[in-house]
Amino acid sequence: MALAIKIEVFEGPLDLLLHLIDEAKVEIENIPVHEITDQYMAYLQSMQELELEIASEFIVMAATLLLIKSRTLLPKPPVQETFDDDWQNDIDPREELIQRLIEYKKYKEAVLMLKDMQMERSQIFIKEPDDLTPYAPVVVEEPLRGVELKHIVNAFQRVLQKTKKGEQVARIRRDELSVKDRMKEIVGLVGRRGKRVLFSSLMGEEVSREMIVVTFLALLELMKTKKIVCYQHQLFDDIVIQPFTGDEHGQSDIDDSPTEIGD
Amino acid sequence: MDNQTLTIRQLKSVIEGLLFMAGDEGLSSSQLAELCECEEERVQHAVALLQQQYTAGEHGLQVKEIAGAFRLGTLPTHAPYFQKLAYSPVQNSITQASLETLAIIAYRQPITRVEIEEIRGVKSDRSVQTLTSKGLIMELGRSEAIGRPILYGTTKLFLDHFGLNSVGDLPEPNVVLDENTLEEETKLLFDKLEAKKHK
Amino acid sequence: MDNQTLTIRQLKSVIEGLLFMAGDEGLSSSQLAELCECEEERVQHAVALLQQQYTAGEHGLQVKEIAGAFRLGTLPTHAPYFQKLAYSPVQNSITQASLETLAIIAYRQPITRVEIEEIRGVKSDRSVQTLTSKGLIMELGRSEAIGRPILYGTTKLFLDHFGLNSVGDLPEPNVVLDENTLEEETKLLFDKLEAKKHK
Repeated sequence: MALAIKIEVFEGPLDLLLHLIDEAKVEIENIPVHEITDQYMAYLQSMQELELEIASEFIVMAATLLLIKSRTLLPKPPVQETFDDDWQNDIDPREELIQRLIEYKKYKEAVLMLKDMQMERSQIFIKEPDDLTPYAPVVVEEPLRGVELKHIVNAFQRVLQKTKKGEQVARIRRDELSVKDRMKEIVGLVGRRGKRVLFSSLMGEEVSREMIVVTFLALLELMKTKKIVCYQHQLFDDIVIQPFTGDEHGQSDIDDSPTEIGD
Repeated sequence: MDNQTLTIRQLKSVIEGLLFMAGDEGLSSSQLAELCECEEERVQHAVALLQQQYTAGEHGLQVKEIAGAFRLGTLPTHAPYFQKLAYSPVQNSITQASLETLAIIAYRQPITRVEIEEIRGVKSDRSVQTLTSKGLIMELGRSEAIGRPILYGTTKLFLDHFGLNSVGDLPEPNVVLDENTLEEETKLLFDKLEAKKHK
Repeated sequence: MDNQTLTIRQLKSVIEGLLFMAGDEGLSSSQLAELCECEEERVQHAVALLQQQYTAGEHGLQVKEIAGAFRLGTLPTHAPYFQKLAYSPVQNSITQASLETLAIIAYRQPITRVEIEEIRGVKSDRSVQTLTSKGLIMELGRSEAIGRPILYGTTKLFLDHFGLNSVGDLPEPNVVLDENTLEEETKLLFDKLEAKKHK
């Protein structure tokens, strides 16, 4: 897949541009202005290739960038643009874009601060209000005075949103390691190293429970589809993995499921 | 296992926070020892230190040992002020905590307190108590689960307030636009593509 | 009316008890003054005394003024001990998109949706809706502009969620202080890039 830039989720065209400019700042000498435009276009193109819907805002920005780019292709006016020029009257799209980026960046910074504050606040626990009814012997006639049904619904929704997010994270994490991807990796490893690979060597630096489970599932699947064979010298010993050669049990190498592995 | 990194004053401080959070059931010295990863003897020592500090500093809180559990509570002499608080207009309206608890009970009844706490993510014994004493929720019986915990449900008073015939008439909470899910899924997609690209 | 019978230390003690009872609802200094029948100034004084005592005595509790009300809470450093007890609330459930929208509203309130979208460069109706349903923002009224669009602002819950006492306590984003410099730098960058291209 020929992705020109690291694919990330951007909040909008300004976010994407800030990212590109940030990158440019690192190696400022090497990236000319038209390249930012090109990278922007490349990003849109890869989104297109992935058949993702491109929000109209991205298209509008592309047009703006192309306009700026085309202006830079024109010969420069003899006098350098300076601050005392009444550039405000002549709406320069580049100037306008800079202003927007500055403004937007301000709030991106604010988001970082809000995140810190949110984190800090979440570390402080405050208990529930105590039940004060023992101190109020006279029963309040209308304990729900002022409360409407919508308040109950809203409260429930709010709580649900909190928990839903929690479940969501768990599900996503499971999905992150796909058995299919892992199968490809294993086939790659076994093929490359030639004969034998130990199960333990399939684990990287960070061994997670999911990783072990997914790897194991991938091995089972590969055994079933006769891509590999596995054996153990004894119980609880490391599993040895080697490519299926077809002669283990006198069988021929019949691939009964044309999977995408190895293509 | 002994958490030696905590000084006795630090341990006292942690215990104070734990008791603050624990609610009306309090925490036994063995529970505290487990939570603080230290010996029970040190816990006892730290609690004594805290009690002494509360008395000497004329604090408005005290640690009492009731039925084998330490509990953080207020002073009986301050009762007149709490009475004022109970009757003040601030307190006459339902608190956010109680409203959340009530909403969960309304939609998920019959439900145990532990289940409520799992959904809310916080201790809810006080809300349950308040709602019970205000006559908005009641015990419906006991669950078959271990410990046979109490099951809660809403009362007729609750239905009457909203003019509902039954709990079934509660409006469906329209699952608010799934912004999170969508975003997460987009991220996931990109992560996957990214992973493939790097191979 | 001033309750002169309470010494400042007694007042401090009563306030401590009241804040404990009020929990996450908290109590403002005017509410405390009313409950204790004394002047707000004395309340402030007593709270300061309590705070000082908590710090000096290495207590596990603190008094924080959040969203206009004093609240008794635990110390951030002790959080790991409470997580086992309090089911650790999911706090980071706000997406990046919503946080951006929220930041703009917080700093620019009252603000219309269209103004937010101009700054973000993307549609923001979903974020606005999500933030409203989470209770972090609310409608403040309507703008005088054509179509009389809704003006949005932040809520008390917003202040509580981020541990702020008031919107005025929002820190200045670093960039603002440096706006001119940044502007120059951005200009310089574009100019440089252009010059490079022309070579």
